[in-house]
Amino acid sequence: MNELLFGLSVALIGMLVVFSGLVLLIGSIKLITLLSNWQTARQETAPSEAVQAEAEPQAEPDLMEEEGVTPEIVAALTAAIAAVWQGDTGFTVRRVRRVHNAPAWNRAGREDQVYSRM
Amino acid sequence: MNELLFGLSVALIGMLVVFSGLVLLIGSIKLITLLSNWQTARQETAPSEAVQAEAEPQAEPDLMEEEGVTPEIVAALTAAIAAVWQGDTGFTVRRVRRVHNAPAWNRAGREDQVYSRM
Amino acid sequence: MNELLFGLSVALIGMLVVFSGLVLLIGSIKLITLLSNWQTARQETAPSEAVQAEAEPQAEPDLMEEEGVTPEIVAALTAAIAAVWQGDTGFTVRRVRRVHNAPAWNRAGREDQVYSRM
Amino acid sequence: MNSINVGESLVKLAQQSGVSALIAQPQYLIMIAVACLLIYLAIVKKYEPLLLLPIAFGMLLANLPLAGLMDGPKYEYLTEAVHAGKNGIPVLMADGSTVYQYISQTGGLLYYLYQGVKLGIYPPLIFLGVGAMTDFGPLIANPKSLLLGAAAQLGIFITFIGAQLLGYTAAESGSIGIIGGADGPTAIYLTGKLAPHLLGPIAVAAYSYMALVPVIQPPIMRALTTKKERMIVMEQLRPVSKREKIIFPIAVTIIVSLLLPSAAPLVGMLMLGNLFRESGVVERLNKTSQNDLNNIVVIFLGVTVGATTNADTFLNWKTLGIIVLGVVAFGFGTAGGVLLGKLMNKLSGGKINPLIGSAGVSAVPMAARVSQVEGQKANPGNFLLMHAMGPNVAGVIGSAIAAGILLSMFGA
Amino acid sequence: MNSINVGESLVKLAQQSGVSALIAQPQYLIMIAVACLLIYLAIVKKYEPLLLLPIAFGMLLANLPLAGLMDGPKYEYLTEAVHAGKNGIPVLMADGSTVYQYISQTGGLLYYLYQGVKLGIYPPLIFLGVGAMTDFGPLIANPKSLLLGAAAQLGIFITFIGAQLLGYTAAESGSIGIIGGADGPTAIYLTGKLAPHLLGPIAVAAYSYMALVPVIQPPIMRALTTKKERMIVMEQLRPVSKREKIIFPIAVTIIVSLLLPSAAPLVGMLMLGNLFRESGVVERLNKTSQNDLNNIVVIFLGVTVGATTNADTFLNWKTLGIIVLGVVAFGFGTAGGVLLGKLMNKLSGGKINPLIGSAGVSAVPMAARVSQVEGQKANPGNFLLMHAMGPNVAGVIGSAIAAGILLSMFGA
Amino acid sequence: MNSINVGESLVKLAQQSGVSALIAQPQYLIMIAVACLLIYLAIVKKYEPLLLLPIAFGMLLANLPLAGLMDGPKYEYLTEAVHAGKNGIPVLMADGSTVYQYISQTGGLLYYLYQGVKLGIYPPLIFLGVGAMTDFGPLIANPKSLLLGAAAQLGIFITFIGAQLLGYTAAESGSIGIIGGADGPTAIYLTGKLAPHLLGPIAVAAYSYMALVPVIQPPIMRALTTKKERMIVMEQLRPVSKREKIIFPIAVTIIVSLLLPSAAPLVGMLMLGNLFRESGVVERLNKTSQNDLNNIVVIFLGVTVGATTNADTFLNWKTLGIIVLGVVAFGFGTAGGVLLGKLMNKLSGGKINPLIGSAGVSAVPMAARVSQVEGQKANPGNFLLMHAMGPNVAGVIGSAIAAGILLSMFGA
Ligand code: NA
Ligand code: NA
Ligand code: NA
Repeated sequence: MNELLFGLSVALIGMLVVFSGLVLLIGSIKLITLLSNWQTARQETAPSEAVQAEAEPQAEPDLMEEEGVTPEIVAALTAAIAAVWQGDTGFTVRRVRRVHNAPAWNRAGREDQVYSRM
Repeated sequence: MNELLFGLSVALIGMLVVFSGLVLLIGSIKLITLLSNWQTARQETAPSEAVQAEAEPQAEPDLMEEEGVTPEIVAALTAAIAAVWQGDTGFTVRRVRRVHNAPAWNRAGREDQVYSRM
Repeated sequence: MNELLFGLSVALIGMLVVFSGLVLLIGSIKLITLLSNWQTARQETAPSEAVQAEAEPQAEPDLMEEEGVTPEIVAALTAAIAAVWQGDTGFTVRRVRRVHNAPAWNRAGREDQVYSRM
Repeated sequence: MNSINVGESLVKLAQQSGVSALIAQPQYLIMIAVACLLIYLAIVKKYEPLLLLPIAFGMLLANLPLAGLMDGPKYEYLTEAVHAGKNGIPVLMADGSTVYQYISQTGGLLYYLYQGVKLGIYPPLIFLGVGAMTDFGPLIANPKSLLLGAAAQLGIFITFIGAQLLGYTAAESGSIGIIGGADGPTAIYLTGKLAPHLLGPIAVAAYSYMALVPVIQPPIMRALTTKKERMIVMEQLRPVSKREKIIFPIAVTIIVSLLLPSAAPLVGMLMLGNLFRESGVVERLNKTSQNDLNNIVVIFLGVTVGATTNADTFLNWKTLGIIVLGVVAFGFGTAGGVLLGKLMNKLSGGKINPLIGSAGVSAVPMAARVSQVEGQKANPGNFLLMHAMGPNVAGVIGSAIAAGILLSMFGA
Repeated sequence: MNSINVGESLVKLAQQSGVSALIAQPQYLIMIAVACLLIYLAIVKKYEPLLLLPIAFGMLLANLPLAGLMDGPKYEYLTEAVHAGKNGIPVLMADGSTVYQYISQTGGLLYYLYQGVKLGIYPPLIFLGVGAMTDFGPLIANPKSLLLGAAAQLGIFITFIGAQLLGYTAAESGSIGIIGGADGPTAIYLTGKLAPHLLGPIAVAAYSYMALVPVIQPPIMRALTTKKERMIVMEQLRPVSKREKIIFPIAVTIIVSLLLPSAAPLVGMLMLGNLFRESGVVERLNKTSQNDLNNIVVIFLGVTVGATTNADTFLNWKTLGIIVLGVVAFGFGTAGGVLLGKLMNKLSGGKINPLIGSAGVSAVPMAARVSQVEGQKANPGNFLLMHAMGPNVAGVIGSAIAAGILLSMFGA
Repeated sequence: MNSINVGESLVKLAQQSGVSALIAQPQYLIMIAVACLLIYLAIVKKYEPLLLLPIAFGMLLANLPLAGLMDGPKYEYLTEAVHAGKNGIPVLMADGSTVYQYISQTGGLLYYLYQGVKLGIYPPLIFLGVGAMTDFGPLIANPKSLLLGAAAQLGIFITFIGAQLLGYTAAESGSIGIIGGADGPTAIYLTGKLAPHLLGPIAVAAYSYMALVPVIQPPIMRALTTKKERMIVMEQLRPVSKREKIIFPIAVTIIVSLLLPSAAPLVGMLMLGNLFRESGVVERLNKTSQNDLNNIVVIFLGVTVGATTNADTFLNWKTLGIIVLGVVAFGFGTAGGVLLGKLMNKLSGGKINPLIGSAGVSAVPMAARVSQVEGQKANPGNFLLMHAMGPNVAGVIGSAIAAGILLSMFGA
């Protein structure tokens, strides 16, 4: 059963390397999160940024950018997020579309004009 | 007139092969149609399918996903969601655009997620 | 300072060639403009064409075609065309989207059908 | 680092400039003029601009002397096995010594892009997009129209005979004949394999005559038909099921490739594109095949095909012959389609309008539109467009088969 | 120019046709049938159509005899140093004489497109798009799910042992095992490097089993878990900041490439795509990576991978073994993930639903959906999808690392 | 199949890992840090992210030891003429024996993608897109602004002198000088031909300084002009007809290519793109040139240009010199434009605001915006943007010509 032994050895090495690689990644993610939170904590803007990152469209950001943000939408969003937030009553929406507008402007700069420099 | 003879021979061969090729295709199309009709006849869904195939947009089927949300769909959705929501009686449909989310979700599934498996 | 001399010579040659190239282009642009104006003057349609060229969207011409035609635009167009039409008093606007339709039709032709000939 | 003399350098630059070369070889001026004429036709007259504009610009670029955009890489041979950090390719000389080959100058931009034409890659990729853009429904609804698509290939073979009589080689004659197929990518594919030195004039002729279909066809159509025939109203086509549309490209691929393996690259890609379209499950691939992939290939193909022309290969009697034979090809193709249309009309008891036969030359969809226009001239209530689309798309398959025959008979 | 005999020529054409070849080698018919079956599965059953449809069509094209779409260029050797205006490549013969090599026939379309597979270019480019499409947020929110993505690679290595026992070479065994990675581009990349002769069956098996994940996984998941475990509701994931999402791909690239350099092409491109996505400053590149570049590569990759199959390489016991071992690979991968999930649940005091472990095989996002569906079957109020996305995307990284190990152990 | 020792294998894997290599060659760590810094600048500071992000990531990938993404293919030499089913390339050895060359390992992903830079293909293709994105209207309306576009090339040649004095070779000096052209593709094209070993630092310097134009230019502009000059309001530009816009790219192609054939690839593609845009008949090609084709090439170009850097070629005094000389180039270019602007203002009797001269360095459209901003600081009612666009786009043509001169003087 030479093949079996060889196979088992390869399997053992392989699983060891895969696990050690992914364990290293776990460590690095924890480090990233720690550093990231520590820095945002220092800047005292952590919550708004986290919400903002979460609120981002994940699939088709372009579609989003076409829409205007009416007060109704803000209200609806607040309600929806609050509902999800499991009784976290102190929650208010501080910034709604700010981040979105900024990239839109950037994108115009990038795509229409800045780009022609390349 | 050796060239003429050669040319005529080539022309004859060429036209014969082109015709036999396309005649073969005629036969195969007839066979396809026959088999296709025979099978759909068995399933007794032939007319609807043919109509539907004809009614299909020929260039940009994606456009279809833009279709409006009729009240019936809203009602159906409300029922379906309510059924899923396990007696959560306070539930009302706030935004009709949720239907848009559904195809968007599917599309996201196709494009964003299903695709990432490749 | 052999390097300095060499460098200065290259710089002199370089700037001379760049300047002569661009001076040649200045001459050719003036020639193009002259010929272009002379021909349009002969056709007596120069102003309308210049205006129209200027009115063109510079980045995303497609966007323009999405716009609706408001009555104000029709009125403005009528006035502009009438002004150009040199006292042809019997002039009325029959179809407003004509110009838009023409390129749209062409584009359809190009993209959807004509193209399949390639 | 030597100092340089500015005056001398400028004189040398002037001698190296294209102006001196143009004075020495004034025939390039004629080519530049031809290129500008084609640009004019493409933009102002809208002659098939999608390909004629890139082709004409490629012709312009290739005839600006010394720009070297189509030059291949240049090599140098050194006795050292390693030079500037690179290993040379060892080459044995006649005297038994070995030298090492290095690239001393990379090729021009268009030389590299041209490899896609030379290796026969671009035309099938364009056919992938054409397939994705084509609806074979009218053909499936009326399979007899395939016969018209076959008859219209007559122009290809009649022109072959004509080219033979004018003294072209068999490979050249086949490439010239294929102009009558009225399919740009097919013409470029076959010519690239059989007679690449004629690629420029044949591509220009093919696209120019395709743009001129509304001028070339009507007189022939009217001369060969009676007004009564032209007035025939055809009965409406049956709807075609999705299942038929999906099976069709698979069946065509198998049948044509088995019958004539040399037609497989063109027909196979055409049908793969059509399967992308009809299957409905790979909309992403369908869209890319039709749009960006297609556009990228069209740009590269057009510019580099145009760049194969230069004064020496273009300004000679062979080009003149191609221009004459090209219109012959379109004419006989039109006639072939119309005459078989007349025959089929007779046999069917007056149910087929022979005007749809001319659409069999392909030139999709212009030729089908010409049938529609001529039909309405004779009978304003006559709508032949969908009936003409059958022979029209059949003509694409027909000329791909014709190209396959010519390739299998005269290919290397 | 000799005159030719029409009858003779037709007979010769018939002999050269694919029909005669098919009669001589009827095993091609079986391959055509297999290709049609795969097309059916792709279109009607919607089995991973984006890749299975091109693969199946490539298989069809490659098994139509004599079409030669996968043939390499053919050379001829002449004694002249210059022929038809081209310089030959000098070649020394055994007797000391020198002949010159010329290309007598260019290769087939798919041969050229296949170079992107052979040289390992396409799979990393697809990973660029996958990275741009992937949200690693759920993984960053719950880094422990990486362990599940590691455990699910068990299938790869168990299958390696199985393939060894069945007599495959080490390189072949690694390529077969990687099917259990449930990642198409990873499987194609590794097989292209280790065992290109098995590319066709391995790609077909990988994509088919990925489509069958909802059939293969549930029985295993249910067998290995108790209903109580499956009912566990997991607490909601924390939101992840944009900064974390941007640093993540950079960190993964550095760590994985340092640990295992051979995984760098796949992981590096995956993470570059993800950085395009998350950085928010290169939306143009993000969009192109996800869409047209990806689609173009998918078409070329699919068709040419399919075209590597032909009757001789496909219809043998090795393919049969691959099909059997492939399902083993998926099964053990699922089991590995679920079992570690159970262990982690124990250790965490009942906070982890083991059903999310099966998502670690990758097959994004189908495996995560299966976890969601099974979870809701046990407890209708259970929403595991986002929790399963963590192991799911971790599995992509995990199998890229597994491919790196196999490549560094058995690569040339 | 030998059994293997697990412990030994793990030790070997650890030795083969990048970590060991990093310990042996710690200078790679510095390169990784530089790459991370550039990624930071691209994402957070938005320094030309479209190219700087891919470049920085390419730098990261190329400096992760042993990943080998830029390694060329490796060959082995065997005595058998046929090995593993493939024919080897015969090679004559010094002792008269013949061995056969086989590829033992394919090259890395980035090695293959880099060929498009090495062969000079990508930069002209990017210029195709730039041309399709550029409106030359303001230049046609005010052709004198071409002189400002010429004057701003002063930075290129002053920097050439500086590089000569610092001991760079002529080819290197030309490549460093071209940074002052403020055109990424031009700089990459020229450097790829003249001094490919400096490609990384020159590309990084060019794009970084382009991003810093709003920081570098204003002090120079203010130092060289009086407030009165900066307050000058220029009269409105005349409208430009469509006909002029169509003829312009054709005329520029012919004139520049005849004058300086070596500038033809860049200028020709720029003008082809512009003709796609202005002709109005090939909207499909225009759109693809601007978008997906451009994006694909930008990704490949950026990543592979970044990957040309490695510790040995990047961390030396030459890179330091390039960084210093690059800012000199931008400074003198700005000064050249402004000074000629002052002169033209004098000659025109006070009608030209010298601030538009600085836009002649190109860096489209950032430099034109700087002119606008400075003009408004001096006079809030001053709108110089459109006037500055003329010199701005002229600067693109001007530096392509400058690249042509340098290439024809110092090219192989
Ligand atoms: Na045809
Ligand atoms: Na996996
Ligand atoms: Na410039």
